[in-house]
Amino acid sequence: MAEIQLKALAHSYIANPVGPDDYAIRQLDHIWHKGGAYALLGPSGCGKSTMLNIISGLVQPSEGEVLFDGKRVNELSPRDRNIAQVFQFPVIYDSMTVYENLAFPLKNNKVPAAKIKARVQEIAEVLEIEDKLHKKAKNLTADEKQKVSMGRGLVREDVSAILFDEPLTVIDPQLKWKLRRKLKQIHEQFDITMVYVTHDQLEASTFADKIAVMYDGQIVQFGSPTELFEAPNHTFVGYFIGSPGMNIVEVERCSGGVRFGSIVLPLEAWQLELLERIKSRNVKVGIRPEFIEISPVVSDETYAAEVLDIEDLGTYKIVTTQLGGQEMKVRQNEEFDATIGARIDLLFPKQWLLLYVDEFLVQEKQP
Amino acid sequence: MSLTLENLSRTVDGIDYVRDANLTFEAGSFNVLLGRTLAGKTSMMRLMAGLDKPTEGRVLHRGEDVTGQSVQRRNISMIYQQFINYPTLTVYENIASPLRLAKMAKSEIDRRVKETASMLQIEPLLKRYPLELSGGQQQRTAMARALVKDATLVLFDEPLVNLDYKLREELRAELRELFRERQCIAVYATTEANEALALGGTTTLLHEGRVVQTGPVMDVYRAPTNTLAAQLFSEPPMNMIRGRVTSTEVTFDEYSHHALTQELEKLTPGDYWFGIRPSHISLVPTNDDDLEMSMEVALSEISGSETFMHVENSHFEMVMQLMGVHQYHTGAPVKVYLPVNKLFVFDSSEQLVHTPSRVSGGAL
Amino acid sequence: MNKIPDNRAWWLVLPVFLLVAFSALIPLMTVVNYSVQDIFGPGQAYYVGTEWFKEVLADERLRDSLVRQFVFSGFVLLIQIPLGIGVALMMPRSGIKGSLCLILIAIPLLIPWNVVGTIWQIFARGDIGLFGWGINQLGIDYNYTGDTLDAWLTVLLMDVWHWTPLVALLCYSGLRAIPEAFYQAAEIDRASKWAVFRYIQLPRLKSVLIIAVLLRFMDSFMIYIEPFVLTGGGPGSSTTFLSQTLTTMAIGQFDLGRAAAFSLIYFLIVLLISWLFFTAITHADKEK
Amino acid sequence: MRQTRSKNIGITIYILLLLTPVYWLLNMSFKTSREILGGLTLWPQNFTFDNYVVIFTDPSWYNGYLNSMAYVSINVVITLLVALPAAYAFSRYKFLGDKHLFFWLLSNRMAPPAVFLLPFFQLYSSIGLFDTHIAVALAHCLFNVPLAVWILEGFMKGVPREYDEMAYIDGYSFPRFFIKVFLPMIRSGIGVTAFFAFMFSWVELLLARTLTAVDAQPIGAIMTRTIGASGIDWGVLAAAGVLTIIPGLLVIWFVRNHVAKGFALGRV
Repeated sequence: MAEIQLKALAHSYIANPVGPDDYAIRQLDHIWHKGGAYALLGPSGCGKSTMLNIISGLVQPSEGEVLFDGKRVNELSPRDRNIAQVFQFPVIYDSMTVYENLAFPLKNNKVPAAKIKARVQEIAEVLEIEDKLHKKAKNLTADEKQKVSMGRGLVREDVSAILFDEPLTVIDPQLKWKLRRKLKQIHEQFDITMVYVTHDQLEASTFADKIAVMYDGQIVQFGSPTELFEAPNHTFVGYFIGSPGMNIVEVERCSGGVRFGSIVLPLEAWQLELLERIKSRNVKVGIRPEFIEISPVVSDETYAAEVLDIEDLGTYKIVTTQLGGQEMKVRQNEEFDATIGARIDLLFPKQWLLLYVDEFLVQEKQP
Repeated sequence: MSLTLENLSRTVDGIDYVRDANLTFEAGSFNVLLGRTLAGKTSMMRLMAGLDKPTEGRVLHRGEDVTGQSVQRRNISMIYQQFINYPTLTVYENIASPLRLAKMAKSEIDRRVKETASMLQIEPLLKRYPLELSGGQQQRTAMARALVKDATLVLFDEPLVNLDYKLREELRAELRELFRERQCIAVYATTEANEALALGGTTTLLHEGRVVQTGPVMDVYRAPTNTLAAQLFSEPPMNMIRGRVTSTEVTFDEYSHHALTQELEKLTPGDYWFGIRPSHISLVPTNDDDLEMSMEVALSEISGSETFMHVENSHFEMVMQLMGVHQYHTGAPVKVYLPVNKLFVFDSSEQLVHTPSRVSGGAL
Repeated sequence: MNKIPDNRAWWLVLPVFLLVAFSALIPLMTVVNYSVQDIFGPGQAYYVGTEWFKEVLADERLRDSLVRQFVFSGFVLLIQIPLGIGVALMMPRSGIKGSLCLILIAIPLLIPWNVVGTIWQIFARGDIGLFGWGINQLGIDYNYTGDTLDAWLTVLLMDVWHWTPLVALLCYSGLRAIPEAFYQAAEIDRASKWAVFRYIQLPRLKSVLIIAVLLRFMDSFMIYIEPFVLTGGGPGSSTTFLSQTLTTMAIGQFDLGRAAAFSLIYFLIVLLISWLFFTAITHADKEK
Repeated sequence: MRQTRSKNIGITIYILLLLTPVYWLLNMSFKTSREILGGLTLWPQNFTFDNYVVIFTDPSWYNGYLNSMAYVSINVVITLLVALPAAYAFSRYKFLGDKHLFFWLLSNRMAPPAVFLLPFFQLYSSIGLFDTHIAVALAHCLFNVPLAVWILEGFMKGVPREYDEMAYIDGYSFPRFFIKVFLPMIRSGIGVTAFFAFMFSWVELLLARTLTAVDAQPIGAIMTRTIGASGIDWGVLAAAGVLTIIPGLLVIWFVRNHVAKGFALGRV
């Protein structure tokens, strides 16, 4: 198992990049600790697959270093970095049986036959494909093929990391659930560093302990699913994580807080003091639909909003309200009922009302 | 101005793609075909469009039988899964092509193309070629071409499946908006239950070419006619537990015994299937007549705002969907509570006999 | 790609059917007509049934050239298929270098067949040809117009030079269709070069190799111009192949009956072999 | 697969060996016949264009090229016009006997021309087409049309049927869709097919020679006739040979990016 470190890494597909836009991956430092289950999450084109290929050695970074357990591996090819990769479309050797597919990497490493047999049998049982070992690999279903291509990594005891490049793309929706669960069980059982690339937040958060959210070639936040949900470090993370995403409103400074339309939001002392120091005009406030409360009674902390639309999604409802010229989405449970145009009083719990300056979250010193 | 399918079937080389479908869609309605892969969604849509001929049954458009009519003469449009645009034409020409073929005046074409393009936020891309654009923009071009000609029937064949998770969310919201006032009939095929819920309108559940249930989305969701409909329309699948009702008690899987509550008394004794949605099971009793069960945690999947907890005991296993983060080690014992008022009950032939009372505000 | 059953498609296929029928069926009918008659002159011919066929099968000269033809086609396949695969494996996969390689290698295919004969006629001569002169400098007396073995080797070398590029380019297009992910997976599995060839490249070359073997066997089976220009079929009749025997019979000696019978047998052999390959190709397509 | 050094060396050697005989033809074409017979020289000592001048001035030589170009171009046009709709039918539809028809076409591609020499001669003479460009163009369809159908069908299979359906839904009629939408989408396929039709028609000699006498004699026939004549003028013959390679090189350059797929008869 290896600890994977990226030092001052950057990558551009153009010979001599000039501005930040020429970079597929902008300058960053990052560490994937040994044995962790990580996800690389972001929209298509944010550079996540490029990052994965840099770790696996299929792409040489134009700048910076890739370190495995502290050793520089830039010059090493994938075969010497001891990694395994599961691709978007199942890559299996059609002319071989499942057993031969799984034994292939071991045979190439000159592992004694007895050891190969035992190892392949063990991995096949873990992947629940032991009954298909002697079938031709090309007759398997898509999810079984992905299991085989993953098995080729697991059989090797010396594998330093397993990389997944959106492995569930071709899998039927109702099977995705089972394969995701299988990946999680395998991670707990083998304790191998795993990096999983996807654009689907549900897949990322159910698989990974820590998620790196990538946006425009940068890792804008690296945290647990809960941190990403409760304290999105960048407005993009707030928008991207959660369905629907965080309500984000542009505000102006005013005495005692911030203002949008006719609505004034009081802020904590440290937030006001901070706003004094930072001069930037790009100030935004964000709160998740899950954290806005509808209070039955009017008080000085509630804000009157008008109900625009109610989306009934079975287990919960999404209420779209109009407040100070801005749309606010509020998540309510099944029983919520209101007529369109009705007036409801919203309550913004202080700890969930987040302040963003220049798109980044401002937090108190201590935490 | 409705579309009717009259005992429509299509069998090719012995395989029944569509079996005896009877459906009617009204003008101005948004209809979702929900079913697993190979459930017959695409085959049914192709029959509606006239791309395929049915082996039996009729397709009626505004009451008129159009079964034999060729696609060219029908006023329909279709959006495919793989962003189908004419690669050799610019985005502008792509959107304009149906209007040009309808020999519309040049100025009229220009106005309508620009209007539709801005509606789908691709006006700046009108001069570009489709293959230069991102997946989302290509699909928007295809949608613009479908909407510009004001077809009476617009068919979507899982159009968002190749797009990013977040982009799918946005396009779904836009689709809802676009079709709110239109008078045409929209038919949208998908494999995802939450897409059917998000898009609203009516939902038709399909399984192996057969219509399982059809109706307004909330009626189908809240009152699935049988266990299959209940399974098809929930993600993760609804928990199903076998149970026997006697005059005094209900026993689940010959294992846990519970007194009959006011809700369940109405049931005549016998074998039943009890369905409970993962989101309705809680770790804490919510009302006094909750059914309490002691289980073990098999696996807990945290997804930021929610936790999917798989719990099991020697007899059956269940999935729970809890708000917030709940960290449990595998094998940890846990007590779960099933609110009786949230139970679905299906008889031994899997037909629905009882729906949760309080949820849908009053009796079925 | 499931196809729609629709017989109206015949309208689209009709032009091809008529055109190819005009230049294939009508001549074939005349050949069949000749093969069952003895023609003295215009208007004087009478039915002889299968007499010509019996004679032709017994004919020493024809049986020799048929054997010669099979041996030649056999050698052609043995040399050109492996060599073609080897060349394809060495070609750069893509980019400008790839296209340049492709064009240079394709040059022999662009040369009219008689010019190929002429080139080798000059190239292999001891006095004015670099190849002939070179061999003689090495002390081997080499004269393709005089010695049967030299003639055979030269004809074979010419054909290898002329047609190996076709096999190479066929394999090259087969290799180009292999997705990059397969090579990446092999790299990660630490596969040796041989393992990459055996398990990734070869299985994927199957359908293309079938086509290569089909084309090469068929084209070599009906070779005529090149050896005719190079050695005129000599020395003696050591390099006289089927097509040449047939043409001399039909046009040279105007021996219509036997030539027609022999043509039909020749064509049936071709038909049988191409049917075998056709089922192999459609089978390989279905599997893929 | 990375392009290792050993592969580069290997491919360079092969190409050098492959081009040496062509170089020798080129070398010969710039020599006077006296120098040719005088002895072996690697490089023309006294460079001369005389051979080429002979060809460009003597009508009996350059007419050969014109005739060849004429019937080859006619053949390419006929082949494409006929093969495009047929390939579309094969790629889109299942119809009665489609398998047998496809096999029959294949067998014609494999038909030994020698078998058809005499019947062709009589057929074309009987309809008064002997010694015309059309005759050779039609005769070459025997093997070019099946090949064209094969290659085009392979390219057409690459275009999903959804494009056809979408066009019909938009209101295109079949002919308009075929010309305005479908053909532009397989431009590269048409280019490659044209190249192959050109190549196989340009290199063929047997049928071309049998069906022509004077007016439509291709260059190949003229070259083989001079062999029979008294002393062979190798220089002129070499020059004529070099000039027959130029057209092929030009055409392949235009289709270089897609020609690989064509070689596999679209099967890849």
